[in-house]
Amino acid sequence: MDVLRVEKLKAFYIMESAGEERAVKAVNDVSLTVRENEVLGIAGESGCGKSTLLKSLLGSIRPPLRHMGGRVTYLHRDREMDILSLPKEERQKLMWQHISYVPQGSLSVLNPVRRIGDTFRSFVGAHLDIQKDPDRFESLVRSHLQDLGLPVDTLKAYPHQLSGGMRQRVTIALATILKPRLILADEPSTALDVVVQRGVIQLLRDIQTEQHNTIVMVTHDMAIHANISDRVAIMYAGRIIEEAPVERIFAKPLHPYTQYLIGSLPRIGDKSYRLSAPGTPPSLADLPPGCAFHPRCPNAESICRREIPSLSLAGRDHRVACFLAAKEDADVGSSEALGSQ
Amino acid sequence: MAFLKRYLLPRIVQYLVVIFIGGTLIFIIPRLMPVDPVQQTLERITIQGAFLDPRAIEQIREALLELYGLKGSLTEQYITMWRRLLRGDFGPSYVQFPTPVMTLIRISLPWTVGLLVTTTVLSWIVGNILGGIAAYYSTRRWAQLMENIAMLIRPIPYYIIALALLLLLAYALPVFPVTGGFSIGRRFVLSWDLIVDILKHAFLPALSLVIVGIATWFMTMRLLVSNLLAEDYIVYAQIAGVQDGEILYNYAIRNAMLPQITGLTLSLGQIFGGALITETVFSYPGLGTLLYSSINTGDYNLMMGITLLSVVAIATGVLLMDLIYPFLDPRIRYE
Amino acid sequence: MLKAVKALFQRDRRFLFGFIVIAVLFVGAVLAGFSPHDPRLWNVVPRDLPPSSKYWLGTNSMGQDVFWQALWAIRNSLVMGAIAVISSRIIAVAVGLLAGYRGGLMDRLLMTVTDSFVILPLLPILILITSIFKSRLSVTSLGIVLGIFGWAWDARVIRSQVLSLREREFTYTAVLSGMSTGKIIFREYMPYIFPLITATAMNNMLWAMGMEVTLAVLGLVSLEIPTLGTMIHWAVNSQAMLLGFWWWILTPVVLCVFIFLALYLLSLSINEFLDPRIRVQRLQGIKG
Amino acid sequence: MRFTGRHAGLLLLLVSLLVAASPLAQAQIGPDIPREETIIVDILTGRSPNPRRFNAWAPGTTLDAGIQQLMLDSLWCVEYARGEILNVLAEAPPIYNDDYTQMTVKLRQGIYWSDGVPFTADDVVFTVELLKGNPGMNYQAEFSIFVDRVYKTDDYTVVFELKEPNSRFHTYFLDRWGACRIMPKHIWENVDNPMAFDFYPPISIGQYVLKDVDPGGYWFLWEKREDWERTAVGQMYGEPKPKYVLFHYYGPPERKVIAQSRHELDMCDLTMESLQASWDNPNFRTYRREYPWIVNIDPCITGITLNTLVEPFNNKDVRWALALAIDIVDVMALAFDGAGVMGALLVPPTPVYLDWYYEPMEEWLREFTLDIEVDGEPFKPYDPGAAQRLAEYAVSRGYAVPDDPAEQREIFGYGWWKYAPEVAAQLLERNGFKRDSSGRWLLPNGTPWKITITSHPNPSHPGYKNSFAVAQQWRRFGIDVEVVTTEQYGTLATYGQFEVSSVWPAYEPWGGHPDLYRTIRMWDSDLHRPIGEVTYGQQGRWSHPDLDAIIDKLERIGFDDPELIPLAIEGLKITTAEMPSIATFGYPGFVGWDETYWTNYPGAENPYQQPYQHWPNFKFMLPFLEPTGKK
Repeated sequence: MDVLRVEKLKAFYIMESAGEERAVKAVNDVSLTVRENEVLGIAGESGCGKSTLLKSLLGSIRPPLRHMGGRVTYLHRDREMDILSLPKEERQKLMWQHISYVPQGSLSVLNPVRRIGDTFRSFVGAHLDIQKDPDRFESLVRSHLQDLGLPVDTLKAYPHQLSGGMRQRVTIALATILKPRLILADEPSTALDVVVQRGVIQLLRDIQTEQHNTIVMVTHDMAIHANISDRVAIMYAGRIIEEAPVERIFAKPLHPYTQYLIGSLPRIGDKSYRLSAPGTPPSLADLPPGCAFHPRCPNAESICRREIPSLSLAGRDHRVACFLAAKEDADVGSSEALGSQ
Repeated sequence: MAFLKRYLLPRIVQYLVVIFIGGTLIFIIPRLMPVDPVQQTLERITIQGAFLDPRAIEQIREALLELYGLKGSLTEQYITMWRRLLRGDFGPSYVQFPTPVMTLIRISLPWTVGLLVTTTVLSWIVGNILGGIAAYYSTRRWAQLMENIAMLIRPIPYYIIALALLLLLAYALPVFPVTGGFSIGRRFVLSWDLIVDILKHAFLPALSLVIVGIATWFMTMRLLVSNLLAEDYIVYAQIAGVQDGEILYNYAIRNAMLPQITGLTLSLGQIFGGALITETVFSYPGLGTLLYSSINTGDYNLMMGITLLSVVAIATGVLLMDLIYPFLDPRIRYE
Repeated sequence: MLKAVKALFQRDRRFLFGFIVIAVLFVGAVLAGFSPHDPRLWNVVPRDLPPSSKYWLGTNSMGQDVFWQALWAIRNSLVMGAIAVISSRIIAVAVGLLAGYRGGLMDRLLMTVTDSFVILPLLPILILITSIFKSRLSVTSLGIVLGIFGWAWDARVIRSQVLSLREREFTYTAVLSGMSTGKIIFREYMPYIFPLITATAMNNMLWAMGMEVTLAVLGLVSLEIPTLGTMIHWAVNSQAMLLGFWWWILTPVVLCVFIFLALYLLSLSINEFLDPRIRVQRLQGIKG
Repeated sequence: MRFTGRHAGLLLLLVSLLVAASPLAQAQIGPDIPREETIIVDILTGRSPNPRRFNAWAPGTTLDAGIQQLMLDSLWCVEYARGEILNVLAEAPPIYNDDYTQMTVKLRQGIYWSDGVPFTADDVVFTVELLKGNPGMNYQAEFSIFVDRVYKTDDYTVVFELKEPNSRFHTYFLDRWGACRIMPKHIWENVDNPMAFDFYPPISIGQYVLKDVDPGGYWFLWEKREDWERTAVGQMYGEPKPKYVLFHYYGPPERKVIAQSRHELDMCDLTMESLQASWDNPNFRTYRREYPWIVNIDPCITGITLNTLVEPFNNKDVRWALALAIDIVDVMALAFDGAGVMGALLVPPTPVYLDWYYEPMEEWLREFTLDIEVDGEPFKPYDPGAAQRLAEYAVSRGYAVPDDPAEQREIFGYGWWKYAPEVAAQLLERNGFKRDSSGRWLLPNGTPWKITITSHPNPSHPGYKNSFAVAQQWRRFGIDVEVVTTEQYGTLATYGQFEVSSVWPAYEPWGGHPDLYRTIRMWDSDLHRPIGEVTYGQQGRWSHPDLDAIIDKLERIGFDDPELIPLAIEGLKITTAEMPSIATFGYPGFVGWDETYWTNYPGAENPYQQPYQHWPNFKFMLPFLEPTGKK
């Protein structure tokens, strides 16, 4: 069952500069569904629009970002709710109890002059009446932290007194305390060193196993996707260019960009020269015509320079937006064999 | 202990040095003035006492120099001053010789402190709250209206605001008393009437100070909060569905308050210089006019007494602020 | 640079307003030089006339044309304020940077001096100083005196900003990469410090002009040099308020408001343009 | 809580309404003090830093908040409206012996201090002896120089034995805004340190006694004594009308206008502009009910003092040139819209001095010539028509002015110097001054001539307006003039650190007595000191051997000698010819009276005595005021 449907979502940063309005097309015609209990990974180089997409999913669109079209529909208790047109109060109600959010755990996401416990209090207090029964709140937070293996002392700490990993765990604890159905995580492991990273991801994973929530996980790190995601969507220049179950995307990436992404992953024992995409991602304010990837694509043809490929089915549960891949794939047919390993 | 030795002690030494430098400056600067306290007194005597024989003037001059302690060299006077100050004695006023400076200060101080502490704190609180709200809801019409009003009031010279209020509410619309601290002939017995009376007399001066104060604090706070609104932790809390009120108070205003608290301590310290223009416009008793007249009559001791009071108050405020700051902002630690 | 100004113009109506007001005031200040009357002479026009097509802002009780007096006042007050602001900014930035960047003994020494200035009660000191100069403070010397006494608090603010910048990563990177101190300060710190300078400059300008008004009201500056303060002095002491010569008293007050508004909006707009954080956001915005 | 801007606004409004609506909305005086029995008057010299100090014999005590008007009396008092000397605590004028080494004073009998102790010769003797023995106290120096011995011969007779002859020794006890007042022996004889003694609560010898005082120093409330008839004023004029007298310092003039419009102030000093702003008040009146409104009997003359030790003001021609470059009509128009009495002599042009000096000297003034020829004739600088020119100016401003030249002379003065810039130029040129191509004057050494006028910074002070008005004249004449206003102007003048100043151009005479010794003495050459030292004479530091001789003669004749006036006229002729400082006009007193509660003020139509509330003479006015009966 789908818990979230994104239809033709467009969210642009409207910048006025040198007297002109320029649209930075951060989320450009994105359609996506998120299914119950799955971990959907969204990948892509930095600057491809994935964080903006996540913000839009959260309904947190504020100038200069503007909603330019499309819908973000949540299914909650048999109701369909478009979060972008929902009144503020209802959206606030939806938050944390149904949908929650794990930001990148940098120093700046926690109020530097408040103790962690106070942050818990205001986050939980926004949704539960904790005044009535402060003891229950206390025990809720304590047991939750213990469940996550976090020391209770953390509550007395100030953000700057915690390590990056601890802070990230705190944000995860904050996001999961009300057992939301859906967790949107934005680069939860970036800026952490590898060992800590693994711990954080494992934590998320454990929570998911236990609470059976759905997770949308944004990270540029394909290795993490391999580790945790059930399905992966690849973003490039504001669009989803490929979407498939994780095994399939690693086994048979169709889009040349995806191939580069996977190709650049280190492999144990492999000492060969790693490929990476030549050139740099295009400016979202000034996209090339046709397929946005064509300037970096080794196989680009003339059609790629003229037309924008649409996301089309290229196998079971596998969709890709590439003229060449679609062609190639069509040749192979919708052979099932390739889909599963 | 390490804190004491590495931070507190040097800080206190610095505090004392600063007061010493301040005291020295306000010893030197008045003595560069062309005004001569003995001559000032002589002029008052001449006004009162018909005409004087030159021999008489010489005699009086000598007597006054002796009495005022102005006979020695500057260095001697300087040393005398510190020696006296260390005993907590500001010496006699020249204009009201031999009334001690402390007596004169004690007469004016309660009025100044009463008026200025109230108005400073009140305008600080109201200005900061309104400024925070206006920044948080900056797209609302009423917030913009508030900002526009503050922007218009802030640059008007205080003197004009005070005078306009006086003309408006004591002349065109004679609601408030013109001058003074309380009604004449009223017995100083603590009663509701006396309090109302004092409040009524303080109302216009206080209003003028509060208007300007609110506008000033409002502007700074608005700027501070609107800078904070882009901070990640506020966006995060908003996403988490935390109510606006909670974000406004516990995230925006609270964090923006830190520099404002420093500003408040400084303003509170400055109180001890009095509010010259307020006192002049509303004929309100206070240290400001006392200080001004001491400057004009060359009453060095009185001048010294009031300014030193202010210097010590501000320096202490800054010191306390530095010591308290770690408790307000946990990021700051003194090693 | 030119492009940036152009962009500001089109982007921001506040900038446009501020710029136009300042430009008009500036033109006015220049025009003052073409005044048909010596601003120190009385009885050059009929007295106490309300605004008319002949006397745009009316005339005052001394028989002066308020319009031309106002132009002189703008010129002198702006020059005085600018001198005060520039001189105090130079001291504040130098002290703040030096103390914050060097730290240690230098910091202690400079902050002791700074604190000594912070604690001085300024109004009495300024009254004393104007007495010492026997009220002969010209526009320039008053500006300098106000500059000398108006820097201390801002130096403290700049110092604490530098202190926090020094702890940031890019300083280490810059130091390790062998960047010279000057370069670090100008390349890396200035974008952060500049908004502080403009914001404090604005407040300082306002403070300087307010102080000038206070001193003028007390009759402690040269009263025959038209400034906003001396205009108010003459208007108030000639009871312009009670006698209903509103054009005389309102002119300097409205000018004060306009100067402030223009400076305030300009500084807001420029800071937004320069603020590193907002700039970073803008960059992120462009990238995604 | 949602606290928004609207809440704050409402709250503020609510608070102000609450306060405004409380029953005390208008009360300025408390409920125990009936307004209709109280006269409220302004304090001239400002807020009292230590309001509980009533020691009038130590320097610095504020005297014009009631001490000199209501609490203490002197032996004699000058009454300049009528040109008299009143016997107050003394019963008669002083009696000197032939060589002025002994003075006998007869005291009034039946006077009691407010605590019931009788006033006797012991109080006088005690006062003089106490002051003489305490350095730093007022009159200590004078008494120790002159008084050899003071004793009583009976309870109402005091004899002063003087160390050296002094024909004017009694003037130390003659009140003219200041005199040695008598202290109660029975209080002060128990005081250890008379300098430090505050004398609070004070006892009084006048008709009123202190009732209450503002701890902030802004007001003093006095109450009529029940035994008011046992005072000097009681014996002289009877019962004072107001039960309470409130002295209140209001500050700058606009505050007084406001207070008077609310009928919370009965008598005060205003400025020209604030006087104009007071006409909305139907009960407001001035000294003269019509233009020019001002007090014309004030015994002070305003003007411009030139420092005659500074080049080029040491040159008589330059001083005269500066005087002739002034159009007096324009100066008075600029300064006070023409309201004033012009005076060419260095004596105030009040009615009594017009009689004593201006009238007798008019003929001489008309014929007086300067040592310079215009059109082949010696130049006569006096302009008897100046008053008419001023009258014409007043008419052009729309003021009603009598047509009769005699009345115009009475209102505007007798005449002044001609406005003769060409003669001024001639005077300067013959001393080596030149004009540059743009008409600006150069000093003989070729540098531009720049004059700095040092002035009082208080806009209520006539010196302030005078400085700017005169600066206008000289600028038009081609001199670069700067006006510097500073609180230190008095000190600067005394030390000679000025070029031109608006301090009084001549020392004030007695006002009520033709003796000019007090004025002329200030030019005595032995009083002057070089620049940088305190001068004991007039600040312009001018002296003249001929005048020194006149001063010597004056010292040798008594206070009431018929030779006084002729001698003083000779002196005035010298000061006129030498022009040490430039007299402009009499002090224009802008008194404002509110007739809501009290009438019969001593206005121009009935000048029964001087009109100010800050003069000691105010005590003589109180029995004549009439309540209007308004509650």
